[in-house]
Amino acid sequence: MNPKIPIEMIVNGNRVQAEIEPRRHLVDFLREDLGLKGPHLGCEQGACGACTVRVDGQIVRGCLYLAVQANGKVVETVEGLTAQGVLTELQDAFMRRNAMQCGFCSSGMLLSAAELIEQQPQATREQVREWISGNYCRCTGYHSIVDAIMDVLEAQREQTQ
Amino acid sequence: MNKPNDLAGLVLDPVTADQRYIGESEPRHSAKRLLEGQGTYVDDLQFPRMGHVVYWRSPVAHMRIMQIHTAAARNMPGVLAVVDGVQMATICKPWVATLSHLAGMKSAPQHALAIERACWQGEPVVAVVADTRAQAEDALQLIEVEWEELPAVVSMLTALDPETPLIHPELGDNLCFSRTLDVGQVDAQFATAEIVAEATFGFGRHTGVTLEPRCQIADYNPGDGRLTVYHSQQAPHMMQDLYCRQFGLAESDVHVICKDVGGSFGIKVHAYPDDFATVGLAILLGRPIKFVADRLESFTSDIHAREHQVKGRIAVNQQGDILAFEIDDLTAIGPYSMFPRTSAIEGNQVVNLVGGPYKHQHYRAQLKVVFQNKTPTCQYRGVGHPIACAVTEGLVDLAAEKLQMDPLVFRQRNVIPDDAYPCSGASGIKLEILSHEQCLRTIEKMMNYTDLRQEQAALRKKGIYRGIGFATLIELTNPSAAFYGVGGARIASQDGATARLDPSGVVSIMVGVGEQGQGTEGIYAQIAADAVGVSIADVRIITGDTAVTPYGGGTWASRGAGIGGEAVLLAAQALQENILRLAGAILQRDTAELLVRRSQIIDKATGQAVLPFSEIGRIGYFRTDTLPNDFKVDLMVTRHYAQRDYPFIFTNGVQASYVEVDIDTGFVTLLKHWAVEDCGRVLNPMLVDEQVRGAIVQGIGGVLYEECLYDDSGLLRNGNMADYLVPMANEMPDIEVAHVQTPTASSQLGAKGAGEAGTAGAPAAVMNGINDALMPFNVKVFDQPITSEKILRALGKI
Amino acid sequence: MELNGEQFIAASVPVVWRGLNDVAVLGKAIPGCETIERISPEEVHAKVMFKIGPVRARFAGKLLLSDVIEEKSCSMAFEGSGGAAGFAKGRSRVELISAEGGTLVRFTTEASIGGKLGQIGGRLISASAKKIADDFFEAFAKELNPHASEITAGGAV
Amino acid sequence: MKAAAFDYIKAQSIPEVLALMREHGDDARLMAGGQTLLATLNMRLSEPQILIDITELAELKGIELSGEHLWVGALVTHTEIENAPLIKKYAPILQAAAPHIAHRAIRNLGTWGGSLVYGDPAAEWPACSIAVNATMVVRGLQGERRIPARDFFVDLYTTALAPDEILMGTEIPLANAKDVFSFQELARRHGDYAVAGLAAVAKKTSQALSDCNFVFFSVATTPVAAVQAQNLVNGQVVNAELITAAVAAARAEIETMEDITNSAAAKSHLVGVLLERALKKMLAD
Repeated sequence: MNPKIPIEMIVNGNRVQAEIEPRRHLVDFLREDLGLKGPHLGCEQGACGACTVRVDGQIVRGCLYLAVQANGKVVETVEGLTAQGVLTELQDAFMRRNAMQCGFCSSGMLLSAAELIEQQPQATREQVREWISGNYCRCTGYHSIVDAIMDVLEAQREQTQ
Repeated sequence: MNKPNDLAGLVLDPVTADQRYIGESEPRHSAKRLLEGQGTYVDDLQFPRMGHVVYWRSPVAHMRIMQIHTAAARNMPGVLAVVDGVQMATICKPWVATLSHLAGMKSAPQHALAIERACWQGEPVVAVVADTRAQAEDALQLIEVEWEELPAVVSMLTALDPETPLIHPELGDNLCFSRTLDVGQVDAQFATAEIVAEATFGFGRHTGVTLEPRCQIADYNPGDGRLTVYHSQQAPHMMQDLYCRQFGLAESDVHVICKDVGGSFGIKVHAYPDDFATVGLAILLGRPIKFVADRLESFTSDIHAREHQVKGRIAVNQQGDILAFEIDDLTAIGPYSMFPRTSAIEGNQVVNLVGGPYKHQHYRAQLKVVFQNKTPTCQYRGVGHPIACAVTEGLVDLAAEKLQMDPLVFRQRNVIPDDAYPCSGASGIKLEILSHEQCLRTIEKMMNYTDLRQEQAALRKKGIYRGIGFATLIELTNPSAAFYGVGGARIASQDGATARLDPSGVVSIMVGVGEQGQGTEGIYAQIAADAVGVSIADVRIITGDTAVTPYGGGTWASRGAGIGGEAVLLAAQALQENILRLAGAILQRDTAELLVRRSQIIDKATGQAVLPFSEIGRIGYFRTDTLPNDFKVDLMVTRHYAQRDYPFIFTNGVQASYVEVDIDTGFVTLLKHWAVEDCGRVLNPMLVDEQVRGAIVQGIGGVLYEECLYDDSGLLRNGNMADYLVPMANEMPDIEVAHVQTPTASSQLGAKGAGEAGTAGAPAAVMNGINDALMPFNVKVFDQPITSEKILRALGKI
Repeated sequence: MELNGEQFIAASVPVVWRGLNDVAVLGKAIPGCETIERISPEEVHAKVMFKIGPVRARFAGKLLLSDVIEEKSCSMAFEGSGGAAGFAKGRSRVELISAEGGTLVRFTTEASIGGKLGQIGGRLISASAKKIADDFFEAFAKELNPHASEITAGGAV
Repeated sequence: MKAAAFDYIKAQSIPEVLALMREHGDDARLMAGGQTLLATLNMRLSEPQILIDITELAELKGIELSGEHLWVGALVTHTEIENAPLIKKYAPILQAAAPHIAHRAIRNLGTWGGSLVYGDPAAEWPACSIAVNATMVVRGLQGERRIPARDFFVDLYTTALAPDEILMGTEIPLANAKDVFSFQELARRHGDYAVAGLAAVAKKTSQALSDCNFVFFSVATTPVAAVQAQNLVNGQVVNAELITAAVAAARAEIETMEDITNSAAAKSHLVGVLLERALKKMLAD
């Protein structure tokens, strides 16, 4: 049983080929095989959100997604999304608002927030709280994270007006 | 300056000349990399030949270990070693965690891997090391331990009953520590007081749930006999000392490095059995060994905290003066006192802190700390404060209700007045300077208290039940050696900082206190920039490395700003003096005629820049030949600071919570939370605000959600992140924070610390808010976490 | 966890008693039972594949009988190890009462589930235990009397 | 924790899936969204020999109008349900319920069919499927059969799906202007397992409700309809008295089950509270 399976995917814009055990989940593949340490493992049961990455443009729990499933898909992590578009604005706002402390949740939080900004540009403070409620932060009181996301939402709304 | 300072914008005297950063909301520049996914947490590190260890842990609360079968596991692919407690004990000594100043305290010897018996579900018994984590887990499944279940002590209520079995027969009973404090004439006061209120408060066991699990990599080099440990830890020097002593190594041969830490909260300030086991494996195998706790084992092996039951009562006269408090605290700590801080401190703090904000003179407390077969408990954020505060403030609200006095007015009447300091609290604690009255005035304004009460009354008529709860609190910070050192624990109360001017004119600061996310590195950069006189962009902070930083205690008891910050200030000031002396030598001027401004030496008389730091660095390091022969260049200085004026410094604050209780479902909605915090000088308001908010949310976790639930045989029923509920964004309120600044005179900086007060006060504020909402039904809930089930029961709906 | 219940089985008391003591019958009635073997009059060993929702765990366990009052009642202590998944253990008192058209089996059980299963499955442990008991009695009744009328439910407490 | 080793195959057709299921039996596990399965595997609470990834099978995808029914394929994700205009128009209770399912990243992968065949008693979709009178379309080597949702959930984590069958999707009768609904869920935190929930659907004519489905979840071992309460309300003008009677009936008829922090008594109480709220909401709509 358990021969390694060849996979090929685009990770942060680069074509990646590998042979992996089917049991390896996507975040282990990204972290251990590709050295992308941005996504973190906080629970490996899909509860904490620290492993959030993007597959084909949608956020997923990287611990509940096998690397073999990503075969042929486009995978993006915080490393690849940094310095482009909404993620940069979010990172700047997170800095300004001190919307993180230990940083372990940050990459997942940022990727979740980025999808919110794409999907619900009119989100209220309450909707922001609901959206990010799948991403656990033990350090902040969430208040500054909500502030930072609201800053970006409001700036975008002003721009589009 | 050493007086309460109003919110209305009175500015404290600056600490330094040309102060640009201290007191400002400066972002943590060095943290940008964390937002870009470029942090270096322990699990991010990979080394050649690194093995991964997983532990077979006791599946039951108490068992005798019979035969351990390891052959099948040893034969699995990739397996490097299987080690049991007997083998581990040949290189790692057992420990007993007691403090000599806690009279009569006892505990039993504990091993890195259990020998003969395992005493809680989760105690490590066998280590399996393999090339990969998955291989180690594959082999772990084939470890077969024959065990015989032993009777378990589960409930603390019966732990001391004669028929309850002894966990450690050699100790004679299941009592770890007890203490009685009796001040004034408590019985007389209760006998004559017009108002006596009493209640029993329950506190569920909880745990820290750092998002990054506990983890370390131990690397032993047999060639030079040196051990390097990369550790997600709060106290690197403490761990260095413990590794030396348990393994018989020289201090200079142990190097502990703490890079980025993914949250700690006290969970990572203890020495765990698996910490030693992992180091032992590195020594046995002569290769790097990585241990990363998985979330399930975190729940049974990370320390727990706060399992208390406190009976309390308060005596008040008809005028509304608090006369006396009395408490009886029972707490259970697991089968061993935790190494090296011990598990009796939490209960001891409760005794010290109950009634702390108030001016009564009569106080009696009894404390019993008992052993049981559950995960060991120890110091977790707030250490005893959330319990003491909930008991005190719950009783205060009960008394106010009986008096029919507004709870805020009752507090304003009874707190120790702002002009009464220095003084002692009834428990004997020494209070330097606090600002209860100022804080209460501030919160009243902040929350529009009168309007809020009117809104509450109006909504109540419509069947909407909202409540307002207050919590006045004190928090101990900046401990002296009286905390641990006098008890024989080698945990430094002092800390040191080294400041160095680098040749190009930038400044490097090495500090014993590390960064766990609070922003300590950020405030050190602010302090150093101001005190040396450079741009904050020209300061680098280096922490968390025993080979590099001055010796220090690390991060705990909210000491980062007050102790570490003061050390940085002293070192930076000394560096600036040395820079000036060198400038005088270079310029052949009297240093009294010169001053430093923004990386330049300025001629005081003309205000002209006469020499840049880059030139001072160049000459100081590369052209000493141009200096007078007798001049000694010292561009690197180290200063240490220990707070020695008081056993502890105290901070104070007040919180208020506005809640709505759905009386049909028992569900609680948190509408808003306010906190007024006096942490002395505020070094960075933005950082302190979010520290306070984060701490409040952890406190809310305790009062509403978090509890380690055990069954009758001592098995954890909800040890996973889907069932052990930590606060998430959706249910948390917006939290408004304001500051009163009453600096401590025990340091130049005057910073008191801000890390834990939020956790101390939030449970009491929310509990009181819920009980205020339930007032029309004449029911109360004092058992935390306050679940919908408990509220429905109180309301008689089920 | 306590699991108490009553189960009507359309067979006489002696038939039910024999069934409860017949490893062949038990082997077919215990949900997921893979092997079962009598070691002595008081001891039975079995391997059981525990399946509930997404969870699969193979338990190796033993059952010890005591306080046996022939055709009336007995006590059972059981313990099973599911390896890395955890373990189950407990005690049960079973009583047979003659009733119209058959036998009432009354049982009181105290059980605990440890290890990972207990740590993760706490939410549905009681319900799972009840389901296992229900499934057992349904299969047991069928074994004894393939045409038995339907059974009444027990209840987890 | 890391999953134990398994083989993996990405299935290309339904016949291939059915053949693989027959070949491997219980050693195989179908993977759709994987949001429950992979968590279970990571914790080594299940060690299948092979995972059959069905996520590429086009026949199991899509939300479509088909005659009198709305077809919701088994692989439709929670997010797709949340966003689909057809769902909003023809099965609006599903759209109301979707945001209660875990969190966005989970909803992006987790599927309608996966949730139905797991039959977790705390899950939203099983209750909703009964409330909207859905019909499960399942296929096995013997062919296709249809199972009404109300007959599908037979016990804790147990459905009427045979071990060698696969759920293709569901047919849902189209809601029209007369249909009213209320989705009520109490969870300690947003997205958590519910403490108690109710999917209520009815037809409204002036102040009378008919064709009521009051389906509770997370209160018993399966989603459970309060049949007696439904019968009381059906065809009646709903007033305070009727609400009280319906609440009492629902509390009496549903045998509730405790969970880790909520007693059976609390759940019984909440059954009544949720029904009262749902009835009032449906009348107000």
